[in-house]
Amino acid sequence: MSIADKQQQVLDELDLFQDWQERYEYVIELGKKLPAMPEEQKTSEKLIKGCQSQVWLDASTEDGTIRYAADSDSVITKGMIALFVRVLDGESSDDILTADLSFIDKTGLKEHLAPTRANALNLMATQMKQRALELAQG
Amino acid sequence: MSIADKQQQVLDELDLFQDWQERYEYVIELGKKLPAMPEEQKTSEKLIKGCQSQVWLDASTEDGTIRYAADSDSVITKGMIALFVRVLDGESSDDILTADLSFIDKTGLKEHLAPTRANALNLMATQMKQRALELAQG
Amino acid sequence: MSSFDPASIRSEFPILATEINGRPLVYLDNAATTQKPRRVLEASRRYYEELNSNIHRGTHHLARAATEAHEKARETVAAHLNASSSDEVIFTSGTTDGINLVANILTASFQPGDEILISTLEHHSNIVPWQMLCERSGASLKVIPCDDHGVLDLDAFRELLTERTRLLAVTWISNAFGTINPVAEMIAAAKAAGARVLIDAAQAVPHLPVDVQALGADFLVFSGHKIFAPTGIGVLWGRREVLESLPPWRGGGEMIKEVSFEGTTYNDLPFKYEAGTPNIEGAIALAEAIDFANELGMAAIHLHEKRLLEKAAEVVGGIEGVHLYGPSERAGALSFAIEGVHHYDLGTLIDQMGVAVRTGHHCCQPLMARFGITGTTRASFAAYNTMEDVEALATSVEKAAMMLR
Amino acid sequence: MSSFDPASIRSEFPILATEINGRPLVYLDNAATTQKPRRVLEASRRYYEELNSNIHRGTHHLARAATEAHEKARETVAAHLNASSSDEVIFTSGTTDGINLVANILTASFQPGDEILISTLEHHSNIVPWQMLCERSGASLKVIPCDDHGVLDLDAFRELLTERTRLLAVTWISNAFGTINPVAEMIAAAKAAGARVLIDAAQAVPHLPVDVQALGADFLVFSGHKIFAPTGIGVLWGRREVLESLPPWRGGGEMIKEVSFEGTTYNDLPFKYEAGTPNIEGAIALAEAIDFANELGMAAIHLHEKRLLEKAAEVVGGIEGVHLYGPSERAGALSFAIEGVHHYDLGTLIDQMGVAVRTGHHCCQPLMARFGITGTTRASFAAYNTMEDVEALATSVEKAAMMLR
Ligand SMILES: Cc1ncc(COP(=O)(O)O)c(C=O)c1O
Ligand SMILES: Cc1ncc(COP(=O)(O)O)c(C=O)c1O
Repeated sequence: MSIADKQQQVLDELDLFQDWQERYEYVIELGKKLPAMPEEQKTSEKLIKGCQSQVWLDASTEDGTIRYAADSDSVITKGMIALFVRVLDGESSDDILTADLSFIDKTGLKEHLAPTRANALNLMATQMKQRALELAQG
Repeated sequence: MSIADKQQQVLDELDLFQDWQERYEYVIELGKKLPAMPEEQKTSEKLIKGCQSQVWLDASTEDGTIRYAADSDSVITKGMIALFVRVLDGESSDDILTADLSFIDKTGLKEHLAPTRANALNLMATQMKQRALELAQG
Repeated sequence: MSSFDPASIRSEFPILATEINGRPLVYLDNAATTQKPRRVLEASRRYYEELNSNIHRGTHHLARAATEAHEKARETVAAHLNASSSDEVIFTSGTTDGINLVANILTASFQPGDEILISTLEHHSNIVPWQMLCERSGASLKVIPCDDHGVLDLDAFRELLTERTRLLAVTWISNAFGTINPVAEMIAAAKAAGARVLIDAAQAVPHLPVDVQALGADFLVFSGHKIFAPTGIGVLWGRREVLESLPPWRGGGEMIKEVSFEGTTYNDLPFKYEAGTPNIEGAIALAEAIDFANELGMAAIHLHEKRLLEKAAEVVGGIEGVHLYGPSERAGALSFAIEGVHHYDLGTLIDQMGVAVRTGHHCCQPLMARFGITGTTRASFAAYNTMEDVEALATSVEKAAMMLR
Repeated sequence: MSSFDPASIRSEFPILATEINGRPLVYLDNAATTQKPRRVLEASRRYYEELNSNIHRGTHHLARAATEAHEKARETVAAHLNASSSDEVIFTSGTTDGINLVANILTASFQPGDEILISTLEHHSNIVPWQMLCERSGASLKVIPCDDHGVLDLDAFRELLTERTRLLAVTWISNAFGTINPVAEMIAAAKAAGARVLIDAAQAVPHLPVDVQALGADFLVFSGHKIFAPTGIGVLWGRREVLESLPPWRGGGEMIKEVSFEGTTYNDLPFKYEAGTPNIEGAIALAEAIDFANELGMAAIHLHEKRLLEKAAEVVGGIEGVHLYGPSERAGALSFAIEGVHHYDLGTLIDQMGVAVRTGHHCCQPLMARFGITGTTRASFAAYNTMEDVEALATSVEKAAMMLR
């Protein structure tokens, strides 16, 4: 499935929900399901500092694709990251770098977020591309 | 005539005027009539510094009474001082020190004055009493 | 006290009738800023529709009227603080501005070896200006620790207070935990030790009656926006002899007597510390807000809020996994955490239910570090809050916690 | 331009319909402060009725909305000044605050022998902070003289500008005489000489289009209250690289990244220079005022005021004994004196006729000293003034002069 297809899948799933509560429950669920990073991997280089929550992001190459691991002390933040990870994990760096990540705007989740959180999401998208670029340039 | 009588006289005269213009013309007239102090007497000790205009005040004793001389670069200010001088000049220091100088409030002039000016009038009254006290104490 | 009716108080605050995310707003972020009653908004507006002019130096009618209104506002503040003269009331743009003013004019009084005593409970605004003063002067900062309830350790305070202590700068009420510090006692000890004292009353003025003469400090600062007034206006009260002995800070219009290129002489108090066109509207609106608070009665406000806080501690404290910070006697704010739940997530979800609280470090990172946490969830109260607000808080927190765990 | 209709503009300013001493108000004290249009008052009110919350660190709906409105206001200001980024826009409490901010953060860059160049035309707010900086650092102040028309002597400027000149701080438009200084030329010369430049645009922003990128200065300051906005809000625009290289000034909330008792790291621009709760309402109202001015058009405002000034110079200048100060090309203000008449008396009498002007030194004592006077009478104009205002001015001045002579 292409990145665009996976994005559409996320949007379709979110569309099933009637209200903010169900959407948030879905995101929280995603957050809980995303495997925690081992404490020793949560180093300061991997830390992306938000205003109120912390995010650790790791990326590596595997068979020519980029594999992401991520964690956060906030489960909602982690759920949001999980959306990105689901969409980008296992794709080629080329596809990741050219992906349009504005799909997150269409989830309707952003409206419910503090601007600090919305910014954090943008930062996250940028960082994921950045790490893919670094790995691609080796 | 007592100080109180002279005050009443001033109030009666001002009562003749219908509007602000006539009152101001009266005050301006008083200002113009009050003899100017010779330049060499306008020393810094005699200066009372207002916000926008300068006042020089001199006091001396003559036959047991206090004689005042005063000047200002503003003719309206000078006219106001002239009201005080007319009321207090030639009176004994005792009478001056006990005089109620709030008559100026009844002239209706104060309402037309900037607060800086109203303050200057209060300052003036205080200063005239102060100089009388100094002279009385020798 | 029976006349203290939150429902009728609420009706004076237009914003409290709005809906957030389809739910009626439950505003519990008053320690950050309070809402404004209609009469304060109207006082601002009336000022601009009837009086507006630049003040102090004008000859014309509006300049006179605006000057009188501005100086009358100063007297209202002075009376509210029981200052011995309105000359001791300096208008600032807020608490932070006031503390920086004091930290700057005190700089020349400090030298290496001198100490400034603050506490673990301080807001960043009562920490950073002193750190900067220490950098400029070589003085050093000492910190009064607190116990596990967020209560200052007074024994440690007495040990830290030495002849090297030149200044005690301490908050009256902690914005993070609601702790009420024993400032009267601390001021007396500091004065006896020869130190000057600044009280950060940002959270005290909105919640308690204040009497600067009874307190005996040298400086006391607060912000208008935390007591029903607009943003951009605050007050530094300073003891006359102290302010008269210190140099000016900001230079410019108003604060001078005479300017020439050869030298400049400064104006008397309070103008010496008010450079430039002041926030005239802000001062007038602050006076209106103070009148409003006084009509409710500071003691009545305090009592009402105390009841809300006690109830909140009971119902929120009863939720599974909730840990309450601060002592049981609080003013203004209740801070808490829920095991396994990030405060940011909690705040996000209860906002969806219309409940506005603050989450995070509350500008008190050192205090958070002391407790080994990154933040708390803080509900903070004002005269217009009700027992229903407390219940809405508890219900929303309980529901959010269930979703998050 | 034909759409520029003072009568309809007036109708947006409630205060202009009031009567003073039984006469319709003729407000000609705009250089001191301008009146506020209804939409600015409504923007303030709407903020408090719909959005009010403390900003930047909040998770809840109002905090989000208030933050967005505040940052949008910053963008409006940035666009108005053609700043390359809204990060270069620092909100202050006014021009005086902005100049003091710059004078403080520059202190460490100065040492004995360094020179600061200002001009005879400066307002006290652009003199005293530099005198204080000189006292702190041992630098010295040099003053560009002006000729008998109140026009800066550019030859003298070029001579005074040396490799010792570290800063040129000059007003764009003189608030006392209305002189328009050739700032573009002066900035270019100063930058070529390696000096930094601060432009006091307190009187320029209300009367001219401003493009900070075209100007090329390092700092530019102005006050909201002189361009239809409330008191208590102003702007410091600063070039990014310069602001980034300088230390912070006020310490406290907002301006920090992390605080611990061991050390504190500061936030990025613009927050680095905005300590404490900002004047949120003020910023939003300033943006509304700027939108208002832009809808009228800065060029159209300038042209309209120019016509009023020319007419005023003609009719007031034609009164017996009147001496006009300043060059024939003016912006904003017309200053004059009448032989044998004290400006204070003149101001007092024309106020009785409803005409509000400012009298005295206009916070420019050194300029007054240069002309050997204690003050002038100054009529100053805004978009809502009309030719009838100019005639009322002339009639009242003539009448007052007759009474006083
Ligand atoms: C040229 C100039 N500079 C500075 C100021 C000071 O502005 P504010 O009083 O708003 O700080 C003024 C206002 O009077 C001014 O006209
Ligand atoms: C205890 C305390 N001190 C200082 C401040 C800073 O006040 P402001 O942001 O109004 O300057 C606050 C407000 O958050 C506070 O609660």
